[in-house]
Formats: sequence, structure tokens, C-alpha cells
Amino acid sequence: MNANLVVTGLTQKFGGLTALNDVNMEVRFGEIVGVIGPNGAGKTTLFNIITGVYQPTAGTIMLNEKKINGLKKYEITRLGFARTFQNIRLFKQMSVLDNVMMGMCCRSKASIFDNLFNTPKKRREEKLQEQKALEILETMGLLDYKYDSPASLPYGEQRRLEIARAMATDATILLLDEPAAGMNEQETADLLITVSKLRDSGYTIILIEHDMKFVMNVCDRLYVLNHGELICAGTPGEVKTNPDVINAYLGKEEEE
Amino acid sequence: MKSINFLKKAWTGVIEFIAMHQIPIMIILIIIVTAFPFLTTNKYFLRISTLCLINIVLGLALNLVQGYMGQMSFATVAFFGIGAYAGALSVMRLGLPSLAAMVFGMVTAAGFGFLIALPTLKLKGYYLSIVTMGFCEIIRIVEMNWQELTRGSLGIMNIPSVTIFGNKLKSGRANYIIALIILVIVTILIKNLVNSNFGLSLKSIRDDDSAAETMGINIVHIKRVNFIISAAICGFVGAFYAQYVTFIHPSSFTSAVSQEYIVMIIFGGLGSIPGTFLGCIILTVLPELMRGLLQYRLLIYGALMVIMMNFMPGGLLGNLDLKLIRKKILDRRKKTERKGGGGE
Amino acid sequence: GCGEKKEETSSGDAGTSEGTEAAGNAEGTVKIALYGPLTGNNAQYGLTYQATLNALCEKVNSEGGINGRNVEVVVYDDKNDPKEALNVANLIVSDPEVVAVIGSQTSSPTLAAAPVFEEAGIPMITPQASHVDITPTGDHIFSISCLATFEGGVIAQRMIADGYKKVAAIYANDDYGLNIIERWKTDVTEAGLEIVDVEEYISGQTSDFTPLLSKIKEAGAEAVYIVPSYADTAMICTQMGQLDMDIQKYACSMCYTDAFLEAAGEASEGTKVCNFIYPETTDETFIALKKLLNEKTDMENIDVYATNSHDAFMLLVDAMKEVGTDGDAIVKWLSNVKDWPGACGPITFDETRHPEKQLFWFQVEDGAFTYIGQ
Amino acid sequence: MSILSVKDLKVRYGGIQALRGISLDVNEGEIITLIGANGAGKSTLMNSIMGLVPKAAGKITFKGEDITKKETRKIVKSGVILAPEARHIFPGFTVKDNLMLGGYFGSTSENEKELETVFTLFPILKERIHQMGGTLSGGEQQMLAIGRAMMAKPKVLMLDEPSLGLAPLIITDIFKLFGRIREMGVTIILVEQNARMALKTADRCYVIESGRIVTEDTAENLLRSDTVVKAYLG
Amino acid sequence: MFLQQIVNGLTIGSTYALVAIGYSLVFGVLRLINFANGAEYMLGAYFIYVLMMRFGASAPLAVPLAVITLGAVGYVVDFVGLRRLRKKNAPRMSALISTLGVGTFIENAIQIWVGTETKAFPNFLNFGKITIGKTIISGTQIFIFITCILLMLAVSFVVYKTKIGKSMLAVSQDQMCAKLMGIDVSLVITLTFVAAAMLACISGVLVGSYYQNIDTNMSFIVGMKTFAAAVLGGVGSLPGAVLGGLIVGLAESIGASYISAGYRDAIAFAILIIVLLVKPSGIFGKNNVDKM
Ligand SMILES: Nc1ncnc2c1ncn2[C@@H]1O[C@H](COP(=O)(O)OP(=O)(O)OP(=O)(O)O)[C@@H](O)[C@H]1O
Ligand SMILES: Nc1ncnc2c1ncn2[C@@H]1O[C@H](COP(=O)(O)OP(=O)(O)OP(=O)(O)O)[C@@H](O)[C@H]1O
Ligand SMILES: [Mg+2]
Ligand SMILES: [Mg+2]
Repeated sequence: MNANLVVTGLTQKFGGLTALNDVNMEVRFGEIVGVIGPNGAGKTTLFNIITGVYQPTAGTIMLNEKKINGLKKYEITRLGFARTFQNIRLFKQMSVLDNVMMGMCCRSKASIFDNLFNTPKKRREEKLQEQKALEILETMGLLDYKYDSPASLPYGEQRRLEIARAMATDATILLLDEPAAGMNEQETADLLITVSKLRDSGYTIILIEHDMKFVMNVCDRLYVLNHGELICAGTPGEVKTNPDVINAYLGKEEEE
Repeated sequence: MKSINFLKKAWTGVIEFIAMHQIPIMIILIIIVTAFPFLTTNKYFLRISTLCLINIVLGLALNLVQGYMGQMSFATVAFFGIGAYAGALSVMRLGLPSLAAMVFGMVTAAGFGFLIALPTLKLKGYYLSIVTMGFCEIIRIVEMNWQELTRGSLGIMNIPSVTIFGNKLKSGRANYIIALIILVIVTILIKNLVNSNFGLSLKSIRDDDSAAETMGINIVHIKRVNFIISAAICGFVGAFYAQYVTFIHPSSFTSAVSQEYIVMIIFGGLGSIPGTFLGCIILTVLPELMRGLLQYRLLIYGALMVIMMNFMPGGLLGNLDLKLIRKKILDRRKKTERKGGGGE
Repeated sequence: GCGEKKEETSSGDAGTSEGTEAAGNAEGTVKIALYGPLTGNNAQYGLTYQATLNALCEKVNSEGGINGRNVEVVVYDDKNDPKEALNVANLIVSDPEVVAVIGSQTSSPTLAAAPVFEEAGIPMITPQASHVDITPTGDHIFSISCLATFEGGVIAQRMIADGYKKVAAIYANDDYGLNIIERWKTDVTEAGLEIVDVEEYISGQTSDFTPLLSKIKEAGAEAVYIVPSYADTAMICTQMGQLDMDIQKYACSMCYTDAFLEAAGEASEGTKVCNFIYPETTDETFIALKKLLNEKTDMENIDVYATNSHDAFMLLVDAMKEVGTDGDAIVKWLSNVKDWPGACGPITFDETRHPEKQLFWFQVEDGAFTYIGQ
Repeated sequence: MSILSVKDLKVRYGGIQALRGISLDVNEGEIITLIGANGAGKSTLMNSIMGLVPKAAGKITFKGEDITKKETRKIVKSGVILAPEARHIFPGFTVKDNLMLGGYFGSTSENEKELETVFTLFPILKERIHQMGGTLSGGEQQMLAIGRAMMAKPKVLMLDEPSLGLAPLIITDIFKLFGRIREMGVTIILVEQNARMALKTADRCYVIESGRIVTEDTAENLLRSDTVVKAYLG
Repeated sequence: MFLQQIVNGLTIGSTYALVAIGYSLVFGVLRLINFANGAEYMLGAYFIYVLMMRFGASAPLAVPLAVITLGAVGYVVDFVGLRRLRKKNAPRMSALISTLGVGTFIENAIQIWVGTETKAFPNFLNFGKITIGKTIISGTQIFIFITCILLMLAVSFVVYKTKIGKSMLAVSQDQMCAKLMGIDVSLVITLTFVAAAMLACISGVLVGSYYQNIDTNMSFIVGMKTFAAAVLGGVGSLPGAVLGGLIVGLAESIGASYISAGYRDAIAFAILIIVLLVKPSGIFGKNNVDKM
């Protein structure tokens, strides 16, 4: 199988600080890949580079053998990437439904004139969009909140809404930054099911998470970063027993 | 306490009623405002109501930038002025017919909008505000100084009135109707726009622009298009305004006047079309009602502004989204129906 | 010409309003509207108008009014803003009882509003606005002030007579300044003087003139004509002092006021100022007006704002005493007045519906104006 | 002796009733934990103790003194400190400035000393000492928020989801730390999604559901209780 | 002449700078444009005018009295216009309109109280002149420039080096969190308003005495230009505000003499726009990193 997303020699420096150093990585179609590592290891930075927030100091990112770094943020999204944010960033003055529908705007075929004159084409498109948005909300279990303001949602639901919004962009690759943070064990378990379902419906998923139970159960492969260096890559089983990883990240006293 | 609660309930009731019957209410309103000039012969009433209509159009255009895109802009009046001058000059020097002059005003203003949007919309927040303020001042100073074209501070006088099919429409009544037609069209266009994908993109830029861009929105493009649409609307009414008042002067197009529009739409409620209507009408009519107070007028006006903001910080109808309310109510009804149906 | 183009509705309006007035108001008061800046940056002038007219109105009424009918002055504020002036004008014409209008102070609000009165057939007299384009609006529009260009010519003559060779000017590019400077330039150049520098600025938003003055100084002018109103002129004088500029200054009639002396202080010494009023005049109208205003208001020295508004008001009163309150009749009467005794000299409207007047020259000496000739 | 007690506290956000009459007592020197589903009202409870949200009804006392209506700053001064949900560090201040502000009422020399303790706990913060708070990684920000709360030398330390976004190794560390802090006589109120961890550290626990306390017991008992295990421990 | 223009430009520039510091201060703490600032500046000058010209007070008495009174006005502005809004967590726009309302109120109150005609202002800063070559520098100009720099240094010291300054900066970033640190947020904000009003008063007085003239026009124009100056330097940065003020002053003075006097303000604004296009956050403004 061909690798879908290939990251080679990625380096990111902030002044004197090297947040990422020569990181190589491959993600294949339909996989769930986890990125783990201690705090400040550079995981979020990796996401930021992939989605075009930062321009890397060195290295390339290829999607289907096409270089994507250097593109603008919105161009990358239109290639099929979508992400969630570690610090939740929902649109606070828009309803939950609008937050999701907003994700579809980048795929809209309606021109500005269609929008101004409310042409049948635009109305048709909007109807489809709304239907799809409601479906996505339903999958994420947020349908009851659809007209609420996202700020009034509990933290965990806000995280789900972020995923819903990302899905709405019609992405094929989802980048989830700590999707389970702030969720209790029950909710994490639900999320696990949701994420697996997403994979089954064809999404490729890259996720960052500190909840090891979640990561080990859902990911096909893991990359471990430490101080910006890739220290280990492999299946959850391999990673779990890697002494470097245990030393730097997991800790020895795994009780459960 | 109880009475406040009661008021609140009554208020939500009214809003819900309006939300549910938008179309009939609109029709009734349009009939009333269309009939208005035929019920009065008072020129002053006509003048003020025509001004209200023009102000609402400008308020709506500004709201597009400030309410939906979240950028305080002082450029509204600059574009209005550009439209007015372009319209007046094109009628007087090029001999364009009225409607063509309005289109010319619109295109000119949109052109300027494009020019300043090109580099400046990368700026955010107050940085954009000050640039638009500077732009407004520069335009006014050009209007003042380019005497060969604009007659500077002498103003342009004797601008021919609006002509339709060769008939000069000098009466207040005819101008009122034209202004009303412009307003209705602009309102429909803006309503369409903000309720579309474009509107969603705008609102998301307002709430969090980097997140919006990460969700695939070309924010520079959207902002620019929006800015230009707003400028075009201002230019169009500007050209109409020139032909309506027949005398234009740079002092009508200062950033201080822009500030008045900013106040109007914040007063009415940012990001709300009915709010803009209300804010613009109240703040156009109120100073007129207070004429009798002479020099105390502005003093009281200032005090009212503070009091109003203290008690209704979001403006009269801030972020009131009738479409959303309607959807909510329909949704609620559906649910209760379903429950009721299950019971049987 | 304009009268024929009038639309049905508006001429209908005018007809009905006059009809009701004639029928229902025969014994009632006669309303004269005054509009001008009562707030904003020029409010002091509007307030002077208001005070003068109120005093006069009281006097006229106590002397029996207009053929037994009382006069009432209704006041409107235009903030010196053309847009507001238009609102106010429409408000005034929609009051059927208003017979005539006095207003406004500067040219742009006057220009903006004049067509409205012309169309409604209401006579309007502007006490101050001097722009050439105002009275051509229509035959209902009169001005008490000389054309702005007139003063430019007078000052040019004075400079020529005083024998200066290199002259400069500084003016605000408002309606007044623009009008006046052209005339001055032509006259001065025709007489063979060299104009070394002419500086313009935007009025109302400039308080720092040093860049302009430094340029004038550098250009080596011997005399400078300072066109703007007293406040700016005072500031210009002060700043000339700070820049050690020892040049003869000429100022316009608006500077003939104590406020100018006070504001400019020492820096005003030597400035030559022209004025329409000669304070030691024996003119009866002027003395009577001064007495009245000294009694009724807190004005001590009366200025052109008081005299001109007096003239406008009393002209209207006299007209109405003779021909009644019909607009066209008043216009006809006004057009025919000859040497009507105004507070600064007799008034006769020429074909431009402006009067001709005489200017007197003064020089500031020891903080006071000294008469130096006509 | 109860150091902090809450009586019948009610809080409303517009139409939403977030707290429907909460009562609890915290004894000096114990660790209590609040568990409950998302949106149960845990953060609201902490925020209202701090005087950040207006209360509809109820009474809060600290050391016998009524602090229901007190300003936040006075509550902080008397020694009740909150490390809020979602970190809320100052993005435009350096790590050091953030920490120094935590010791707002302390003298500079005291703060310098305290700083060292925080740095031994979170060495990475020392490496980032001159970095702007806003550019820190999520976990680093969380450490900063905890460290900053400790700088104030609290008598009652309230932590709203302190383990959010922290690596497993650090989580075990901070829970150990809580034990140590308690030894120093500090009372701790802990809100955690990681309920198992929290219960293991805590003395007592309140379970909150939709703005009401439904269960109150010792942590040990709850760890054994079927319903709680089922609902919150998965 | 060029040097003369520089001197002139620096002088007006310093007066802009003084007001701009006030803007930056309030903006730095509240992220709010205080539209009442221009009115406070005007009120300061008029207050001195009334004290000295109507009541015959001497300058050493009148100036401190005016500065203190303006401090009180700043307090009232905050109390009347903003305190309630703060409690309600109202959007920033409404606070802005509220300050605009207060500003309108003050300006019109002055017009009613003192009248709109230009007033002669006592020249109590008359320190003579120095002539260097063809360039004349008056003592007043030097005084204004030095006062401006000193005040900037003093305010910068307070903001960047003291605890109260730290509190101000904390409040500017996150009010809720500032409260949790134990900062008296309301007090900090009030103090900021008081300080800004006092600064505005000082510059109003200096400007009045420099031109020996005050009028009711002074607030809007200066408000606009100093707002521009503050943004040019980078809003929230005090040295930036001063630099911005000086640049606007110089641009005006040099633009007026070498390009066109009619276009002088246009030139100042054009420079502002160009600078912002090159450096979107102003000269000393920090580029906020938006970490995702
Ligand atoms: N814009 C920036 N400027 C300076 N330093 C930065 C910037 N962004 C990130 N860093 C630093 O780079 C390092 C990596 O940050 P990153 O956010 O990628 O960590 P992370 O792996 O996501 O950690 P966590 O699990 O805590 O979220 C951190 O030490 C952070 O302080
Ligand atoms: N600012 C707010 N405006 C409106 N509703 C709010 C606000 N903050 C919280 N709520 C509502 O109050 C209730 C309690 O919220 P709170 O944040 O206290 O819950 P929590 O127990 O801390 O949940 P979480 O585990 O998600 O942090 C929720 O229903 C939430 O939707
Ligand atoms: Mg991270
Ligand atoms: Mg919470």
C-alpha cells in the first residue's frame, strides 16, 4: 500500500528552541495514527506545520507525492485535511449547527451572485448542506444542541463539536489534537467508538492524545516524539514496551 | 423584579411572533411605508423619512463589515461621498442619466473599495479601523482640495434631480419612493448574503479568523469581497443622495459622520438587520425630535448614549437572528407533536 | 425661471399654506424663521443673531408690531452643516406660518438650503453668507453682506497704496477664502506687485501654522494678507511672533472684534484690519441698535453679525408693514429699496441682490483699533 | 473543623440553572474531590466560591467568615486559590512573570524562593522561563497554571481538572504532589475527569449530577460502590 | 527652513504624543479606544482658561488644580460610562459607544458653559527664544518636548516596572484571571482612566499655552490624530505612542511645507497607512502569535 502522507526531515525552530528536529513520518490511507510524547515534545507543532500554520524551517510534507508545505492554510484544508484544536476554538456567536455548516463553506459551489440573489442553485446546495450537517451532528451525538450556542455546551461536547466541524469540511484526513482531554472515562469510551467508526467510514486519522488507554486501543500505529525528536514508531504493543518511551513518557508504574 | 420578568416574557413573545410571521409582517410594513408619503404633504416629514431610508441603507452596508465581519470601519461615509461626487459629476459633466450615474457611483466606490481592501484587509481590529479612518479623511481632504473637479469647499450645487424616463422627479414623494425601492433591494440582497455560505464565512471570521482559515476559508478573499460589496452599496446610495439633495459638500463625508453610523448600528445591535433598521431610524429621528432643546440637544444625546449602553449593552436587537428563532420554535413544536403523537 | 418648473405637489403646498395663513392667521403673529449655528464650532455667531433678533423682535412688538400683528422669531440650529441646514429648511417650509427666513452664517449651509426656500416661494435674507453663487439660486434670495470678492479687492488696493512690492497671503480653503483670494491675486498682480507665496490650509482642523509661516518668511514677503476669521488670524499672528516675523499684516473685517485683540494679544500690534463699521459713526440706526443691544443683551461692542442680522430683520419688518406677508410682494419690495437706512450704511440691492458697502481701515495700536481712514 | 462550607448554593446562567442547591463542607487539611459528568456544574461551583459568578441564593463561609458576597481579590487574599479550568494563563507574560503574579500578595524574596520549588516540580518551566505564556505547549501551560496557583501559598487550593493535557508521567507526579501539599496543611478541592486517580488521592468525594449533590462519601467507599464505578469509572 | 520645520514638527508631535500616551494606556489595559480622551484634553485646557481668565488664579495654582480635577473626571467617566458594562461583561463595542457618549456630553457641556468662540489662553510658559542660525526655538517648545519625554518615561516606569503596572498588563490580557491572582481589577481600570485623563489635561494645557488659543474644535481633530499616532506606534506601547506622535507631527509639518498645506492631514494619514502596511502592528507593536 502506498503511503498517503509522507513527512520527511521536518525541522521547526523557534528562536533558539528546536521544537521539531528531523522528523520523518508516514501515514497510510485508512489508518489511525497516534502521535504521543511528553509535554512540549512538539506534537501540536507537527499539526500546525501540516495544516500550514507554521512554515517549517526544513523538511517537506507530501500528500500523494505532491508537496503541500508552503500552501496557505485554507488551501491545505481544501486538499482534504481538517483538524481540531487543543484549546477549543469554536465560533462562539454562531449556533452549533452553523458551526458545522460553516465547515462546508470551503466546498461551496455557489458564486457570490448565487449568494446575493438566493438562486435556486444556492438554495439546493444549502438544503443539502443542512441535511449533511444534521447527519454529522447525529453521528457525533450533538443533534439536541443544534440551535444552542457552543459556549453553553459542556466541555466534552465542545470537543465533539470540533470533530463534527472538521468532518464537515469533507476532509479525508482528520487531525485530532487531544480529542479526549476533559472527558471522563465513560465519554472517552464513547469517543473511542466514534473514532473507530470514522475510520471505518473511510477517514484517515492522526491524533494526539495523552490518555494511553484510548491511544493504545484505537491507534493502528504510534509515533513517539520527545524533545522534538522521533524516538520510536510502531504498533501500540511495540511502543508500550519500548524502554525509551517508558522512560520519557509512560513511566514505569503501569498499574492497570 | 416580577414586572421585569413579565416584560422579558412579553418581549420574547413579541420576537417569537415576529419570527414566525416574518413574511406577512414584512408585507404589511412595506405597504405602510409605501403609503406614508401619500398620507402627508409635509416636506419635512418626507425629508426626514427619506434620510432614514438612506441611513438604513448605509447602516446595512456598514453592518456587513462591522456586524458580520467584526471590523469597525470608518470608510462607509468615504464611499458614500465618493459615490455622491462620482454620481453628481457624471450627471453634470458626462450627462449620464440618473440610473447610470448611480451605477457609476457604485462602480467608482467599489473600485476604491477594491484598492484599499487589497493591501489593508490583512490588518485586524483597530489597525483596520484607523486605516479606514485615515482613508475617509484622505478622501475628504481630496474632495476639499481638488477644486477643479469637486469645487472644494464650495460644494457642488444644482445637481440635476433624479430623472426617470425623461421625467424629473423633484418632489419629495418621488424621491422617497426611489429611496424605498433602493432600501428594499439592498435589504433583500444583504439578507440573502448573510444567510448564505458567504455569511457563515463572514461570521466565522468575526469570531475567530485563524480558526476560520484553518477550516478552509480564504479569509482575505471573503473579507475583500465583502468590503467591496459594502462599498458598492454606499456608492450607489451616494449617487442617489447627490441627485436627491442637489447640493453636496465635503463636510458631509467626514470620519465624524462615519462615527455616527457606527453608533447607529451598535445602538441597534450589531449583526442584526432589524436592529440596523431600528438603530438607524431612532438615531435619525431622535435628534430631530430634540430640535427644540437647541444647544442642549447634543448634551442630552451624549447622555442618552451612555444610559442606553449601560442598560442594553448589546444594542437594541444585538445578534437577533430571526431565522434561528424560527427554526428553534419549529423544532420545539415538532418535538411536542411527536410526544403528543406517541401518547395517543 | 424656477417658479415654472415647480411641480404640482409643491406649488399646491405653497398655495394651501398661504391660503390657510391668510384666512386663519390674519390677527395672529407673523413668524420669521432664523436658522444658523447654535451649536458646534460657529455657535457664537448664531447666538449673536438669536440675541439680536430677540431684542429687536421685542422692540418691534412693543411698538405695535407689524400693523398690529406681533412678530415671532422661530430659531433653528443648523450646526453650520449643509446637511442639517437642508433638514431645517424643510422643517421651516413645512410650517405654513413662516413668512420669511433669515440665515445662515456661512455659505455652504446657505447654499444648501436656499433652493428649498426659493422653491417654496419664501423670501430669504442671509446676513453674512457672501459667496457669489448664493443669490443666483433665485430671486427670493438676498444677502446683506457684500460679495466676498469685494473685500479681496479692497485689501489689494490698500496693499498697493501702502507701497509694498513683495506680498504674500494665507487663506483657509473654505468658500470665503477661495472667493476672496482669487480677486486679491488678480488685483495685486495687475498692479505689478510680486506675490511671493500664497498658502492655503483646511479651516477648522489646523492650529499649527508654523510650516506655512516659515515658508512665507523664507520667501521674503514684506506684507501678508491673512484671510481667515479672527480666531485663526489670531493664532497666525501669535505664531508669526514666535517665528520672529516682522511683516505688515492685513486682516479681514471679521477680525475687527475685541476677541481678536484678546486672542492675539501683543502679536496683533500693527495689524491693519478693515471693517464695515465705523464705531464713532453718527449713524442713527447704528446708535439705536447699539443702545438696544447694550440694554437687552450682554453685548458691549456690536459687530457685523449684530448689524447684519438687524438689517435683515428690519428690512423684512419694514417690507411687511408696507406690503403684507405675501412672499412675492416682499421680494418685490426688497428689490426696490433704495438707500434703506441700515446699521452700517444705506442699503440698496443691486441686480445680484447684494448691497454695496463701504470699508473703513483700522490699525492695532497698544491693544486697540485706531482709525486710519477709509 | 470545616474550613470552607457551602450552603444551598444556587447559580443561574440566564435561563440555565447550573447549580440547584449545593451544600458541602470541607475540613481543614483534607483532599476532597468532586466528580460528575460534563456539565454537572463542578466548574460553576468553584467559580462561584471564588466570587466569579453571581449567585442566586446560598451562603459560603471560609473559616467561619461569610464570603458569599466578597470580592474575588479578598477571597484570594484570605488564602482560597483556584487554578481555573482551561488554564487561563497570561499569554503575553513570560513564564516567570506569570508565576510572579501568582504570588501577588507575597514579597519578591518569598516569591523567588517559591519559584524554585515550582521549578523543581516542573523542570520544563525553568527551561522556558523567558518564553511567552501564549506560545507554550498545552501541557506546559497546564503546569504553569498549577505552579502559579501554588505560588500564592494557598490555604485552600482548588484545582479544576489539573491533569488536563498532561503526559501520564506528569499526572502521577502531580497527584503525588497533592499528597505532599496536603501534608503541609493545605486543604485541596479537586475536580477531575480522571476519577479513579482522584479518588485514590482524595479523602472524601462529592458526586454532582445536574447541579445537585447526589452522593457524598469517603473516597474509599465510593471506589467500591457499584453505581459510582459504573457511572464514572467505566 | 528645514530645521525650523523639524522643530515645529517635533513640538506639535510632542503634544500629540502626550495625548497618545493616554490612549495607549487605556488601550493597553482595556483594549478599548477611549473616545472621551479628546474631550478630556479639551476640558483640561478650558478648565485652566476658566480658572485663570475668569477667576484670576495663578498658573502654579491653576495647573495642579486642573490636573487633579481632570483625574476626578476620569474617575467619573469610568464610573458612569463603564463600570456597569464591566460587571455585565458587555462587548467592547458598547464600552466604546459609552465613552463616545461621555465625550459628546463633555464637549457640549463646555460649549454651553464657556461658549464656542475661540478663547485667548494665558501664555504662562513664556521662556523666551533661542535662535540658532535661522532657526528659532522657543522655550515653550523645549518645555513641551521635555515634558513629553519625561512623562513618557515616568508612565513607562510605572507600567513596565511596578506592581501596579504589572497588574495593568495582567488586566489587559485576561480580566477573570487577573481577579484570580488577587488583583483589584476595578481599581486598576479606574486608576488607568484617572491617569489617562490627567495626561490629557496636561497636554491640553501645554497646547493651549503654546498656541495661546483654545477652541471647541480642538478635541475631535486631536482625538483623531492622536488615535492615529497611538496606532502608528503600536497600540499599547508607550514609547510607540510617543514615537507615533512625533512622526505624525513631523509628517504634518514637513508635508505642509514641502508638499501641500491643503493636503497636510492627508499626508500624515498616508504615512500612517504605509507604515501599517509594512508593519501591521505598528512600529513598536508586538505581533501576537496565534498559537493553535
Ligand atoms: N510559537 C512558538 N514560539 C516559541 N515556542 C513555541 C511556539 N510554539 C511552540 N513552542 C514551543 O515548542 C515546544 C513544542 O510545543 P508543542 O505545542 O508542539 O508541544 P506538544 O507536544 O503539543 O505538547 P503538549 O502535549 O503539552 O500539548 C514547546 O516547548 C513550546 O513551548
Ligand atoms: N457562561 C455560561 N453561560 C451559559 N451556560 C453555562 C455557562 N457556563 C456553564 N454553563 C452551563 O452550566 C452548566 C454547568 O457547567 P459547568 O462548566 O459548571 O460544568 P462542569 O461540571 O464543570 O463540566 P465540565 O466537566 O464540562 O467542565 C452546564 O450545563 C453548562 O452548559
Ligand atoms: Mg499540544
Ligand atoms: Mg468544568
